[in-house]
Amino acid sequence: MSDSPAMTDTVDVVHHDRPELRHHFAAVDQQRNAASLGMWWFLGTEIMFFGGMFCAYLIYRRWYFPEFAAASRTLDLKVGTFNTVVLICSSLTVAMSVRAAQLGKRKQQVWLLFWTLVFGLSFLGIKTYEWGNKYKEHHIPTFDYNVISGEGNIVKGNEALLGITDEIKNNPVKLRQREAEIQQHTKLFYSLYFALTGMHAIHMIVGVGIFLVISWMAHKGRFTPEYHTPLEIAGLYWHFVDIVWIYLFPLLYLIDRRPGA
Amino acid sequence: MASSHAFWEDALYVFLVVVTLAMTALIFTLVAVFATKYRRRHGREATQIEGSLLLEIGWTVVPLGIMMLMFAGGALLYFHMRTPPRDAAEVYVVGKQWMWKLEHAEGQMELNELHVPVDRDVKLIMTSQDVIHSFFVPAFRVKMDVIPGRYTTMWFRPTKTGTYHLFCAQFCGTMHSGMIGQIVVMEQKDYQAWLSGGPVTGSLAENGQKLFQQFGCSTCHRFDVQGRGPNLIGLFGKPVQLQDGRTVTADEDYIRESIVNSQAKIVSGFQPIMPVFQSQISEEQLNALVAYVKSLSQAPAGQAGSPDLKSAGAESQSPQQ
Amino acid sequence: MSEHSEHIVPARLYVLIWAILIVCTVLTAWVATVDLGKFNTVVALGIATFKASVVVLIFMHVKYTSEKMTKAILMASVFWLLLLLVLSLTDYSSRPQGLLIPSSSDLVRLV
Amino acid sequence: MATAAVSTERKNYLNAEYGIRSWLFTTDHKRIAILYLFSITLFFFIGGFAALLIRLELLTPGGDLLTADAYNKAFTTHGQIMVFFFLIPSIPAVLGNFLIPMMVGAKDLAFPRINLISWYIYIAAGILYIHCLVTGGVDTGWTFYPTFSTQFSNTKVIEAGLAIFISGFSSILTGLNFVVTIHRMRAPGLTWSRLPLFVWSHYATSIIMLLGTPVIAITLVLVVLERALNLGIFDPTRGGDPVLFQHLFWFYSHPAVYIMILPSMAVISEIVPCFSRKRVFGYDFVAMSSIAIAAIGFVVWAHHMFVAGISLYSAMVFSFLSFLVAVPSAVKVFNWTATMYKGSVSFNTPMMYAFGFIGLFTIGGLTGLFLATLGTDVHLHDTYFVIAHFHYVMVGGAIMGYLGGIHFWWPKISGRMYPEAWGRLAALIVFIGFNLTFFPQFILGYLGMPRRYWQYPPEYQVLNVLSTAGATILAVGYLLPLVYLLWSLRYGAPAEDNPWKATGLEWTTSSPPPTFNFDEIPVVTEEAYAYEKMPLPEEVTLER
Repeated sequence: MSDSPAMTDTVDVVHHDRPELRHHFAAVDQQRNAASLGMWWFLGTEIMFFGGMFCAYLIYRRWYFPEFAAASRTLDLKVGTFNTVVLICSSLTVAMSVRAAQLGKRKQQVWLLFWTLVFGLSFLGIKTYEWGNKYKEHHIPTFDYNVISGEGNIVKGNEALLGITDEIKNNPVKLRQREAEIQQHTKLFYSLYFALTGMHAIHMIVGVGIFLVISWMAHKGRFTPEYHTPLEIAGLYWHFVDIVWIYLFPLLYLIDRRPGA
Repeated sequence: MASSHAFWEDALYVFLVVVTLAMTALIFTLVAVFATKYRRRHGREATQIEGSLLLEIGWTVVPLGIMMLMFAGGALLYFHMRTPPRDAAEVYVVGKQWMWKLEHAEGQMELNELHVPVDRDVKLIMTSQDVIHSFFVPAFRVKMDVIPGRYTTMWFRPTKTGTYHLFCAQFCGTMHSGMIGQIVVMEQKDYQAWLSGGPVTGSLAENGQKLFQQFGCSTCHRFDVQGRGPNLIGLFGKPVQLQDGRTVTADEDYIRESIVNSQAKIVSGFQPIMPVFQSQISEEQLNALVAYVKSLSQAPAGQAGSPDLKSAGAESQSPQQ
Repeated sequence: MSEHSEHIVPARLYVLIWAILIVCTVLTAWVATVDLGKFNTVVALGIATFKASVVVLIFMHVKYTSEKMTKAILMASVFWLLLLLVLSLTDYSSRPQGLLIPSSSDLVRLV
Repeated sequence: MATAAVSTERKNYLNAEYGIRSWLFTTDHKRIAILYLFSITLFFFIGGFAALLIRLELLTPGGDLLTADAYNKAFTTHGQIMVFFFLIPSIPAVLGNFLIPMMVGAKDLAFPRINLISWYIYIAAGILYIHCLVTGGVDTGWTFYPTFSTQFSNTKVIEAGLAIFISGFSSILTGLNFVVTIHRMRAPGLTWSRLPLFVWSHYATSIIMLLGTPVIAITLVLVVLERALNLGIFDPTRGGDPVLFQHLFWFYSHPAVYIMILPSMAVISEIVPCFSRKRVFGYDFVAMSSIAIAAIGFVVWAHHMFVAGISLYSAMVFSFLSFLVAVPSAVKVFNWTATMYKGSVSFNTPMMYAFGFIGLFTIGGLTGLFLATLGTDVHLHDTYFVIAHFHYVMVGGAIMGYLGGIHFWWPKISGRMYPEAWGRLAALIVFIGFNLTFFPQFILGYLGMPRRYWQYPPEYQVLNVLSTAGATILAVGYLLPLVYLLWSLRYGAPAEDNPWKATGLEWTTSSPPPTFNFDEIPVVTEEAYAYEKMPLPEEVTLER
């Protein structure tokens, strides 16, 4: 609450010569700070938006740990790691392009934004490839979902983890019951997997859209060392989406990758 | 005070009412007095008062203290209500759109009605077959949600004989308000007599009629109005138009299959919403049901309806308009 | 209080942070395959939190901002998220075992 | 009545531009507030119509007027429209939008275009909801509990869920705008400790909108996905937990109650000092209690679930926390009452509503204790006691505050005075009608009548008839202001800039204000509510 007096004292400094200054702001600084504060609050909202799904994930993971772990192992670790790297690269190019704007290097800025778009679209492409694999494996809930037989059999190799002892194996009734449970509980994992990564991908698509506009603005030379607020707050959004993925990666891909566990 | 909980519940309730009345009276009086005593008059100005730390602390701490009393009382009672005694008589309860099915440990089945002895702890072990319901007996001051896929429990100890309302308190669909019944509290000896009424005897079709209600068939297969399932009167032996265009004859096999594997042949114009009864129904029960459905067609048209209708229709929950 | 007061982070630092993030990503993928018992999840989330903090502090300039509100908002949101998770868990972690989900066969008797 | 010295030719926000485009594409926060005023009034009367159907149906124990399905749709519609399309946007989007920039001495909200977008989002959501309504409606109750909503309801759950999902973004963006405006747009000298309490309360409200709304948004998405794709997240037969939905739902929907009541408290905190001609008693405590309510309000949600199958331990924790949230509400009531002490109280319409608010909110708040107390909640949960309790808070509280605020700032909004005698009469009718409608429901609830019952045992009829009779009176009380406020737009006396001689920056500009609110950005040099420096309004000084 102590931030105010300093801030409000500057209000009477008026810059009428700045084209980007909107009528209801007294100063460019005030406008920039408002935009940045608005974006930070929005990111707070976003945390809670994903938070609802994290809550569901946490509870079902505690309940059905073996099934979640087994299902998690069917996600491609190499591709997931690579995709994380791709996203981190895009964050670097965003941060660097903001820096280029601060220094007034227009050409560099545009190139960095171009690479951001390339990385962002690559991430989405790789994600689509992963989802495609899940479709082939019948791991998408309600679309011919099947994890206990066929290509997407996750029981094979995970017997110990899933608690399928020899006793259960030799008892058809018990085996069928256990398999039905596995089928249902892994479905919860995949539902949350697709909800979380899908929601993340929607944020990525929105981000790519925003950065297309930002790139065009940068190309037109709209951003100067004095004014590059749109780029800056779009960057905040992009980094946030990156951070969501930084958590999604271990939560979805790395539930239990210990060999033989 | 129809149950052991009711006394404590009401005592706590009265305490809360007294506090509420006192507080409301205080605020109303203060507002009324200030508004009249200090109403705007010529030549008198308001005296500016910034506030008083002492008062602020006072009206923070005192209400908090009183509320902690409420919390403690409520928590104790709640703990008591959620901890059933070990030797309580057990009754299994299944909630289902829109009826209560109850089964005593001794095996007696009841529908929308529960007979219990007075002065004896009764523990209900409850689950639901479809949506969330809530078992609510206002006179006993007890309520617990009945949730599909898991058990919830509640217990009470009736202290007065009589008949009490049983309500479903959690909204559960169209006939939520019809999901009501009664708790009959009897003297011990009356209860024993009721218990030893023994298993139902009667003709196969009569047993089937009872089952027809117990399994809730009569909620959808109604005789008075068009329900969610086909009307079964006069069905037996007639051709039935199926959804896939085929026509079959309603013989014993068809009726049996429609119960055991209801999704196999869907009657044209109806939704495949009937539950599959395979492995949930014994052969004897099946036989009785088939006999009952047959009986709906055998009796002369005029009579077939009325006696059966009365009993079967009355059960169907919707008080007629 | 002019707009030039915003901090310009050296490019080398950005690249260094990028390298740290990449290393951490590979590390977390590798360490998941090592048996640490209960600590696998702790380590994975620890690394994720470290990575997230670095992104927030450096890439998102929170380390350099003079704006106290940014940090306040961040902490408030994370705190609110924890409220949701922790208070939900007060229910889930203390439900008696028997009241968890009974396997469907137990219910058949009743239905 | 003093003749207004305002020249009619003066440009203000209403006559600055004409034509439908000047309204639909405006970014002026005052015009957007007017757009909201019209749209929420429309929704209020749709929701009110549903309420009327409910009360008429309950006149008799049998199902005489509506079918069971129609009744279920009626109370669902009533709940969803009143909560999501009326109460949540009501005071923030109308009065907050209109006043916050003026109260902080700014020309507009921080993001005027986002403000307009949020109105369009609201309208889109509203149209979708009305479409859902006319093409079949929804019957889940406003709470959407699975597994009924996800598997068993045959009505348009997906459409209604999406409509409410969309309306959530309107709420988020409004909250975002307020928070940033309050942080960044304050006039020189307007420190936090000089802010009007109206602004403090709206700050607290906005925090709830920002941090709570996304949770219900994602929860409704999960319900829609579950229903559309049959996933099983909330289906216990497939390993899901329907109680998890309730946790997520109430994590937002309990704080949402404070979204409705905090802005109303904001209005009362302005009205009471003005008509007592006194500084508000304990400014710091009233301000901080708003923040406390917003914060503690987030940790009490499971008191809606004491009999829903949550653990014993968890129920105790939430019961304890629920009592804590009652303390700041009590502090507010005491402070308003103390503000009148040694004041100079006049009985104008806004003050009548404030009296009504204090009385009804006191009852509403205290009956909340019955539901926070574990032992009594077991009996009272899901009965008419709960209905009575939350209507005392949301109708007796929130709508009283809303009407009080509309009357208080009507001269500023419209530039006209409303007819005072009619105003007082309407306030009285609303108060009487309200109590007659809802007080019997406390008794009904204690006697055990469950909520959402289409038919009920005949012994409950007398109280239900009383309640329905009260509802007709209440309806008259709500229609009256609609009529005379519209009348006053044309025939009302022109308003002075500051007819109440109230403090606050919004009263220093003209009525109605110019498009950019102030000809010159004001400089604040003193604390709020410096009533000792204000003259008395002329009309009422002559009494006695």
